[in-house]
Amino acid sequence: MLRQLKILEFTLSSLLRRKYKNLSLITVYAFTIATLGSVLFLTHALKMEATGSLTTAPELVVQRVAAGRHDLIPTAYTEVISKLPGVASVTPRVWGYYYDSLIKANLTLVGISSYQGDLELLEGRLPDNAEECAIGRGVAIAFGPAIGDDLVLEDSGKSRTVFKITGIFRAESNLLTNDLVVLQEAALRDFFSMDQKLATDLVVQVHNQREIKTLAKKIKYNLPDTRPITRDEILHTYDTLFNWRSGMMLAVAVAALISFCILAWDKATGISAEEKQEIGVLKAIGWETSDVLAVKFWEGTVISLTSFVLGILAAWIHVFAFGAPALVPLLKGWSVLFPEFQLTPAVDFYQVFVLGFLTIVPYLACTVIPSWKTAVTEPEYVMRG
Amino acid sequence: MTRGTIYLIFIAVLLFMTTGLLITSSTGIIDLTEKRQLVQALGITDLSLSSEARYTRHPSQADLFSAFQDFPAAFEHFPTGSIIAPNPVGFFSRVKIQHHSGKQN
Amino acid sequence: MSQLIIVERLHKIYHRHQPDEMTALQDISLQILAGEVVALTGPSGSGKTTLLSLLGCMSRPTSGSIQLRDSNVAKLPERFLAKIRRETFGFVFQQYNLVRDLSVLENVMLPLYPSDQSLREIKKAATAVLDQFELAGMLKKKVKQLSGGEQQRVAIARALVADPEIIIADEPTAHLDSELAQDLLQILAVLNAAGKTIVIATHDPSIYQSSLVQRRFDLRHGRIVEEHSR
Amino acid sequence: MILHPGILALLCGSLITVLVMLLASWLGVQILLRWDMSSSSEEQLLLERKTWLVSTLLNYALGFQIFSVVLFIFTAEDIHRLFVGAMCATGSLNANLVGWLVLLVKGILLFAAAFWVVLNRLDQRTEDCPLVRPKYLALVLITPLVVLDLYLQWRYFSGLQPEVITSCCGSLFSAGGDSVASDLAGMPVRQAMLLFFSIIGSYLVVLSFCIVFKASVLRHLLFIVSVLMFFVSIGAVISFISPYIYQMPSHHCPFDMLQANYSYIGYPLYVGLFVATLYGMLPGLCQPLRKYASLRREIDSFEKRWLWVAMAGMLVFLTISCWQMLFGSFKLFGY
Repeated sequence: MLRQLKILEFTLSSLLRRKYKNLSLITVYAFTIATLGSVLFLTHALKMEATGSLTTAPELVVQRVAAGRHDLIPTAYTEVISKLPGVASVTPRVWGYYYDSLIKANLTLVGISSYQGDLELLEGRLPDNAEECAIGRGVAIAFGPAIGDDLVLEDSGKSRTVFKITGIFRAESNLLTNDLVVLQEAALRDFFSMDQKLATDLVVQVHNQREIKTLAKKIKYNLPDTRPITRDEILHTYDTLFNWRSGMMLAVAVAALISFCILAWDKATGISAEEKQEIGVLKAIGWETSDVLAVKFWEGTVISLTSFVLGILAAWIHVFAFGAPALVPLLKGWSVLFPEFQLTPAVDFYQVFVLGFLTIVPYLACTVIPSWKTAVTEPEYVMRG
Repeated sequence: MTRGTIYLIFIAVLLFMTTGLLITSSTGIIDLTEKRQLVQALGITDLSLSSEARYTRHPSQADLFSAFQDFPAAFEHFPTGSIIAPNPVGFFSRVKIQHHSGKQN
Repeated sequence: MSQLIIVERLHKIYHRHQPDEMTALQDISLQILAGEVVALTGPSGSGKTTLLSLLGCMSRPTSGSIQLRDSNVAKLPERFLAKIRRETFGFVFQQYNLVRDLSVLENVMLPLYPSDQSLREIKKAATAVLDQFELAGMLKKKVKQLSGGEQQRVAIARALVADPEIIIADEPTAHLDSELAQDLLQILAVLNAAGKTIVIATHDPSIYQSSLVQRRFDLRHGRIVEEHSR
Repeated sequence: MILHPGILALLCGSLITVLVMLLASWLGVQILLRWDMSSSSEEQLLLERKTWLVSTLLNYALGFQIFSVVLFIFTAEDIHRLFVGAMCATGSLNANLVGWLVLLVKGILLFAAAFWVVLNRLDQRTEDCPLVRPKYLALVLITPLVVLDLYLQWRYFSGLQPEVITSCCGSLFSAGGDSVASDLAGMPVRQAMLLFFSIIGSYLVVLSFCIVFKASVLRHLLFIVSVLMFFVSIGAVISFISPYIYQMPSHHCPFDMLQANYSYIGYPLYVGLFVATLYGMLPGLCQPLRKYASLRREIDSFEKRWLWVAMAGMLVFLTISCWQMLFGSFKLFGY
């Protein structure tokens, strides 16, 4: 213990002697880890956001598929489904996409029939009549209006429709509501000129949670042109979606890691004559091979541990304090209305562990042989100058 | 004070900070009740993370022909598609029953 | 005086069974008594340094035995040699072999790191030795900022910090002017008076002809050709 | 599937270990063939230096193995969500039965590598290194295990099919099944406890005798008791310790306690068990080595420490596993 502490002391002083070289190594190493860490943190936080808040999403959504495409569903299906045992209620949903050529963005128009009570995350109120609407923060920013102003959209008949804005969703809900325009159901039908007998899809409430899968099968059996989507599947999709994404990012980043290892290898193998002389002196005045190996081990540990912790800290600050500015363009793609989100810090220890494993193990493995090569320098070497 | 002690203190402080941050963010129970209320009221099924096309806006509601359901990956036009998996595993896929396992739901 | 080192029929062959095989030492037998000052002389390439490194347990002979007190060190695994080097020998090298980027104090502390002493004790021991050589004022200075004579004294201080029984010096005056060489002789005389055994490899007559050296072995082509004693 | 970060890390790490071990056993073969302690040739010197490389490589490989076992269980825990019906690591392991084999191989490797490192450390402290040949022979035998470990992991992870409905600990460790695991879970608690506490008791007694007396037969006895204790304890964890920890009479999963929900209590528990077993086995294992005079000295100087470490490990294990039994409000006997 005492011996290791002394050897650590020597290691630190020898690292400090080559401080520019080692600092640059730590910087590159920490940067690699911060990049990987940011990806993991961001995807995990998004995953938690999705799987956490979508637990109250509709238990079962039934779409109609016609000629392989999603089609409007006849409201008559409601009766067929509600007759199935175990179904609590079936509600037709009316919603659709709207492309605004002015701001060149896609909006999601949602029709609600009636909702009593206030929404905590809504500033103002939901629309009471056909001339009113509530909008997401992203829409508000794109169009520039505030509560009380008018939102002008072009309906399918090429005529201007004016909605009075009665509510804007709070920024906290951006990840869910950024591009929403909430209208009354009748107003939405009117806007899209949608038949009264049709709806976008049906939402099915179920008495017993365990029955959802069976019910989905029954609906599919009774109405073969439908496609039921369960809430579990939605959550599962989000779960795997972000796992896959972070896995892929890691796979790409392995390339970066490998090149870093080559750098480390190069650094460790390219022992300068000066360093070899130094190790020779140590051996000559009575250091054992194991002591020199311990120096090298500590060198690797100090560098990788410091870089790892700094990298993780940087990643945390990058993602949770600044909202991942370096990664957002990647996610954003061609979205015009990209939500400005403030992520709730959510970290999976497992991922941090994996990250540590993926970065520290290859580094240490790279340095074993070079450090042994240094450690077995003959003490006699120094006498031959 | 020796360099060793200084370094050990330095790394201990860093580790302490990091684990502190990680622990507060891994166990800190996030209050999602407001968001859940919103989701319930509007019947939201997806995040509004990417709105460039309808199959990226609602990955779980997308058409069967669109990128998410086609596998192996169809040619994709939108950058989001390149980082979101086609046909997420377990999404409407076949269910195989393992013989020696117990119940089937 | 008791016999400290007994060398018998020592051979050292480099790169054995290879095209560049080179015989460095042949059939060397000698004895060194405790408290003696012995010089190894001869032209360069005669095997002085090789013999010195064998005596100092830095390498192992091809055949023959080296008896250090009671144990035969010729057959010991390397890691035990390191311990012996650390505890029994103090080395003064031709090029001083100090770590140029380290401070004077740290250089002198180096031999004691693998010992059982705490860092504070090591520092204390090193400071005490440096004090003796009037180097106390430049503990924090980097070695590369020192003059040749100062470096020489730091190198001797480092050799003495572990309080060794035997001091091994390889061409200690090669880079010194005659005045500094005389200083060195005086230091060695003091050490010898304190009971240290000293083995010096040198071709500097001012050293091996000085009154300090009690016996001298003259080497040619890896053999002892002559033994002078005073 | 393969793109899961944990799986990536495990496979990468194992691949590196295999490479490292192949290198080590290549050096080991050289050492085996040409080692000659009495020679002082340069070749022998080179071989002596190579032993340093091999022991460093092995130390790193053992360190990796420790993390690898943790990571493997962690990963199995993390991917259970991908399987219908799986609720914890057991479910993921059941999804492809190779999973259990991987765990077994990893366990064996952990013990083998730990023994090797300890023997190596002993051997390197002597002047004549009497164990060189057995050591490097053992090394050459461990290497195929490492390769097997990589292969099985690959088989396991590539063979995972997320659509497969798996049984979970609920069904594997439930009293009604017909597997060994369910036999363990279904064992009458009173008998299981009796068995567990009697073996723990005899372990402690033999251990204390070993600390006091020097008889070699005690060491052999301790070895046997340690091995028995290990298996009985694993059984006990499934049978009644885990229900106490989870405070649920039918929850027998040995992995759930490694999760954050149970404040990672499983880690000290298993580490304690591992340490108690390993250090309990060491003195017995070293008895045959006492015929070498140089080793005997080293063994004698280390043995006391090993025994005390074993004692400490056992106390940790015992404290954690019995805490709930003694002080918890939950009672298993009511059911």
